[in-house]
Amino acid sequence: MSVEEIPHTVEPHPITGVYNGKFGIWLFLASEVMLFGALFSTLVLLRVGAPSWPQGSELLNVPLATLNTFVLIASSVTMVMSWASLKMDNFGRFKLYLGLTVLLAFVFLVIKYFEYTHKFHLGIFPSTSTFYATYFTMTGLHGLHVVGGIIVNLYLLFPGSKLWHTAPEQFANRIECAGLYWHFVDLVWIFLFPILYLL
Amino acid sequence: MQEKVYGYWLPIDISTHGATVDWLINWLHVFMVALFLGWGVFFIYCLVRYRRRANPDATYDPIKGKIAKYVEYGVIVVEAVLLIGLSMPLWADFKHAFPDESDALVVRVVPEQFAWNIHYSGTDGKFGRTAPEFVSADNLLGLDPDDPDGNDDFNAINNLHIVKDKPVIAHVSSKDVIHSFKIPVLRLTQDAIPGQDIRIWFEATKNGAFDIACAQLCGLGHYRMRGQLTVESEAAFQAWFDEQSGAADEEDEFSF
Amino acid sequence: MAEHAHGDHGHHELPFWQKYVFSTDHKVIGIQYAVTALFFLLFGFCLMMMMRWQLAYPGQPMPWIGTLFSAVNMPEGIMVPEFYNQLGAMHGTIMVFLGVVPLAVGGFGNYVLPLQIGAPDMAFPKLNMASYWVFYVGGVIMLASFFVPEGAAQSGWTSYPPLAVIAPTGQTWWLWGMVALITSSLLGSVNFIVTTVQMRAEGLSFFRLPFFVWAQFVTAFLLLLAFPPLEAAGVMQLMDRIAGTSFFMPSGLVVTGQALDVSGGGSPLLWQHLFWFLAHPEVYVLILPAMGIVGEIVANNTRRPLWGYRTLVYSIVFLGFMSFIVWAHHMFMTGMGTTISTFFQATTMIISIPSVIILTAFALSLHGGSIRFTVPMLFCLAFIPMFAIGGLTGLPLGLTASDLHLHDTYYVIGHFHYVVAPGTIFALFAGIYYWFPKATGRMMNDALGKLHFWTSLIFMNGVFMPMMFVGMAGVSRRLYDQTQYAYGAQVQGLTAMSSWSAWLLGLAQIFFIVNFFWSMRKGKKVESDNPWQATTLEWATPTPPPHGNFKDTPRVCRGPYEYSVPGASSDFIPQHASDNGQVDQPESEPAPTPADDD
Amino acid sequence: MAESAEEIRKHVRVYILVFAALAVLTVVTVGVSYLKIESVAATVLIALFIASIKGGLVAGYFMHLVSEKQIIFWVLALTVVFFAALMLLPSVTEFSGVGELEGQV
Ligand code: HEA
Ligand code: HEA
Ligand code: CUA
Ligand SMILES: [Cu+2]
Repeated sequence: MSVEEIPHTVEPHPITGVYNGKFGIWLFLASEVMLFGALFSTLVLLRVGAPSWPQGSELLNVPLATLNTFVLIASSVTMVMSWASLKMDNFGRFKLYLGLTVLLAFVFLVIKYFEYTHKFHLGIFPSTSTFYATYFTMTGLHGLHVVGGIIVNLYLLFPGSKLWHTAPEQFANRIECAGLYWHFVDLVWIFLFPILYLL
Repeated sequence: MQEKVYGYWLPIDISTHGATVDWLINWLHVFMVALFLGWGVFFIYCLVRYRRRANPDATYDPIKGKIAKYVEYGVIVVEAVLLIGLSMPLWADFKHAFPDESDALVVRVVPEQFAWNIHYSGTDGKFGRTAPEFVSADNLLGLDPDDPDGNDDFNAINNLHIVKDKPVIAHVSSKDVIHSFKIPVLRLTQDAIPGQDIRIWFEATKNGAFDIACAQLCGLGHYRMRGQLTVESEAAFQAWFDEQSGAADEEDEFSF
Repeated sequence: MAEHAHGDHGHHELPFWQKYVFSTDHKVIGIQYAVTALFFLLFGFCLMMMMRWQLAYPGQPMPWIGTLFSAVNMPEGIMVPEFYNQLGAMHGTIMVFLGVVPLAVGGFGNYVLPLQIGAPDMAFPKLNMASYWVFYVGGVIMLASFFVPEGAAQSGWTSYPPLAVIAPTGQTWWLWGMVALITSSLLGSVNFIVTTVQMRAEGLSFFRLPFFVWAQFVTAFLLLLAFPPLEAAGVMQLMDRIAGTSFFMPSGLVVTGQALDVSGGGSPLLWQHLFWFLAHPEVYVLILPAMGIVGEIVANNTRRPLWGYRTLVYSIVFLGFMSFIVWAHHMFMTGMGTTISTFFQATTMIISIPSVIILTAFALSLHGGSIRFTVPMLFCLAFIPMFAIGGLTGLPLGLTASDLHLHDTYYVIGHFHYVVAPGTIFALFAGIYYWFPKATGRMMNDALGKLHFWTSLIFMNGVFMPMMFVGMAGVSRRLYDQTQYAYGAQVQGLTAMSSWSAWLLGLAQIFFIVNFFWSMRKGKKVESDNPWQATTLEWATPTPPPHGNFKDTPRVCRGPYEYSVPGASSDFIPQHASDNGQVDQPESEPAPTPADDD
Repeated sequence: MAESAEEIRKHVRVYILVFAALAVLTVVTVGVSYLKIESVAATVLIALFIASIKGGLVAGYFMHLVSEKQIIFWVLALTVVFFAALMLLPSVTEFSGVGELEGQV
């Protein structure tokens, strides 16, 4: 009989101290840092090179974005709480918190949707200026990440949560990884918000 | 006697800065070949000497000896010397030590798909204002008709005339996509980037007609984007210049 | 792949499609990658053989083959410039992203790395499968783009805007394809790093890893951190093309007499920065796995340890690190100032040093060996001087003063083909000849292999050596017809010579293709699981390795290249062997510190 | 990572605190932006400074970086180096070049 189980899917590696999934998700996030890094670098380069650059707060809807910041921060908290609930063996609370996270993520997208459509009604599109190009591209890409997070979380909330009953530790790990990703999405927004809307 | 302009190695060099370039290229290749042959001899020796039949039992311990290390240090030193001693000064000279505009011939090089517009200022020595909205089939440069400076400006399409032994300052830009202004005999390459105005300078030391090439893929006509460089005497140049500039002036008269 | 079926040991049967199509077994995925990539290499080469006709005989109808194409691309058998540009751009893209990277990383990395570290599989088998299929989709998109109106991408593999932004639809497909390929590489790299760090067999510390594993490990970091910026850039170029933004479009463009209707304000050079931020590390992605393969095979066939194993490891780690900060040497002619150009020239010179060290170490490894000239070894031996030529010709390009003449000439083409074709491609051939018996249980034919080697070696040089002189004469690359220029007409003979060599090189590959398929069914069966008498762990598995790889989890007791150890009973001691009663730790080795990664 | 329920409960208190801090800082960022500080550099620096604190809190507490294993730090450190190169070098190259950005054709 050959060895088939992949080691350290659940148990942390004795030397690195992390399990595969966690290491993997961090590596993935490292690549995401470079992805958004390229966009931020673009913004800096275009902005410094531009003869004039509009003040974000005069063109974009700061109150809505501030609200969205709160929404996303709150969803981060519920996300981490859902993980903590699992750790405290409270599956019901976990479901509640994760459900809230997904809900908040939806709220974020809905608000974003209003922001976008409002702009479109005014005849403002990505092609309007480089400022709007960066705005739509960066928030759009971020929005896609939110969508990705929703899909993952919905999976973990419904079909994926069966794993809790067979392999609780592994399931908690999955939630932790999903959480790391979700916090990262929040973190990107924390930088996007002032850079696009306020500066 | 007809001197050979182009061949299987570097073409003739008719520029003031080209000697350094050629020196670097040639000696670097000597260095490369020497290094390669040196290693090659060792390499072949090993293959023969240590083939299985000649040496059935390999030695476990690594060979000692410092030669390899010295060679490596040697490579480092040579590279450093070439970089600091040659490349950097040449680049600084080429990019920053510009001749005075008054002593030089100033042209604008504004390529488009697939031709070289060479903008001369005309006898008044001033370039007219240009803007995209004025571009048309007979105003390829987009000269502003209301700007008097532009009246005697002319566009020598695919024809760069310069004077022997007089520095040239070229403002390289582009109308559409990226091209690259390459004159092999002048050891010159400069990307022409839309939205940028890049100043370069050079000086030719020989009369004659030479090729200007485009060195950056710019579309289906990239291969035929050839211009001609004419290096001539001050007198010949002046005659050509006055004629062109006068013709441009007249044309403008008609259109007003 | 069909051959693989016979070797399976038949426990817990999976349905066919799960076992061979949507498999999560790293070995099946590795083979899928390798076979797909070989197909693409051949395809990319065919594109190039067509271009070489136009280069050798500009404007003349291509005999026979010319009639197979539509009148749009080849009216009366004469290739039009648009089609030439498509072939060029797609040759570059296919060779790099669909050929070499998937073969070197996806194929060899997937197949060999888990075996060499004694792991049952990759850390994330499903992700691994996803990575292959995303790659596959990317490849299909790229191929499909030939059939869209006005054909495939034609702005070079570098896709410089504004040209690429105003190019026909094919470019959009190219971008989508790239997004898929980059995503696939990212997924793969996460897997490689986690697997290497977390799943090494007991006793296999970092400094006992085979050199190949190190090479893959560093490569994975390059993929992980260098690819995302191009993904972002790709998205921005897509936005420029689809949504009409101006990330890369400056103000005031006038295209074919019409002012372009874009907002402007973008920067064409920005693309170049983001592209080369990826693409320079990318060229090391092409070479590092090749170096890894060469390291394995050289040690095995000299029957002695690699010279300076640690030095080699430090060198590739350093190489990987530096490769992130040399990218602007591709942009010297864009109007760069002295300070910055000096910085990038300096980093470029510095990065050549580890390559010198690595090559030196390979050469020194031969000294005192007992060299077996097996087919894989022949390819590796050729790799060394060929890579040296390619590397050395990088130096004049790395100094602005000489790049002033050589930039974007055939000299550049010659430079990098020497590293990727007789360099990387040879190493990959070597890897195929070397690991083929492990994957199939059969050896490849020796005589055909040697024929393949000698013909390939001669014709490779016949293709690329003339290019150095063509470039020196000043001929630009991507040139549909060099006879337009006086200096190009002068060296047209050399270009024709390149072409003839390229076609002969194509014929030489028939030896390989025949050998490959013939040996799969009819090749000599291997007598043991370790036909090359190698030390590393992949040879400790049954042949071909079953699902899960090892019969018993291996325990590693020594470094990777214990050949010809004085006093040992045979001339090699496998890493997991514990003869002489020795069980563990022959030398004092520090505990594996995964922290000293790249 | 077998933390006891008790420890987790402690964590939870920290999460709530961090949440509060983030909310406050968000208000501060927006508030500062209404002050209309003259110097552009100062505005940018302040905004980035606050954002960094917030980011640090998220990464440190929600993502548990404060108590994370070494290997994760090494990966991130490496990423930060290349991130810096990616942020700086393109702009520095572009703006120290000899070309001038021009509106003219
Ligand atoms: C695998 C791919 C690969 C590798 C390894 C390299 C390696 C190097 N490359 Fe190359 N390069 C490319 C692929 C590669 N390159 C590609 C694809 C392009 C073109 C892209 C495009 O524009 O389309 C390019 C273009 C390119 C340019 C831009 C040219 C231009 O457009 O003007 C430059 C400039 O600096 C450069 C430099 C170098 C240098 C200094 C190295 C160094 O790392 C080389 C170091 C190696 C050595 C110095 C060899 C030392 C060996 C010895 C001394 C041993 C001697 C002999 C024996 C043992 C027998 N390369
Ligand atoms: C990894 C990268 C790679 C590889 C391996 C090659 C391999 C080759 N390349 Fe290519 N090339 C590029 C990357 C590569 N190239 C790039 C990036 C460009 C620039 C494009 C641009 O300008 O945008 C370029 C451009 C380029 C040009 C310049 C075109 C121009 O500027 O107009 C030329 C000209 O001759 C050329 C020729 C060749 C030849 C003859 C080979 C030969 O060496 C090919 C040899 C191939 C093989 C030996 C494959 C063998 C495979 C098999 C036999 C498979 C067997 C199959 C099964 C068993 C199923 N290439
Ligand atoms: Cu213009 Cu190429
Ligand atoms: Cu490079």
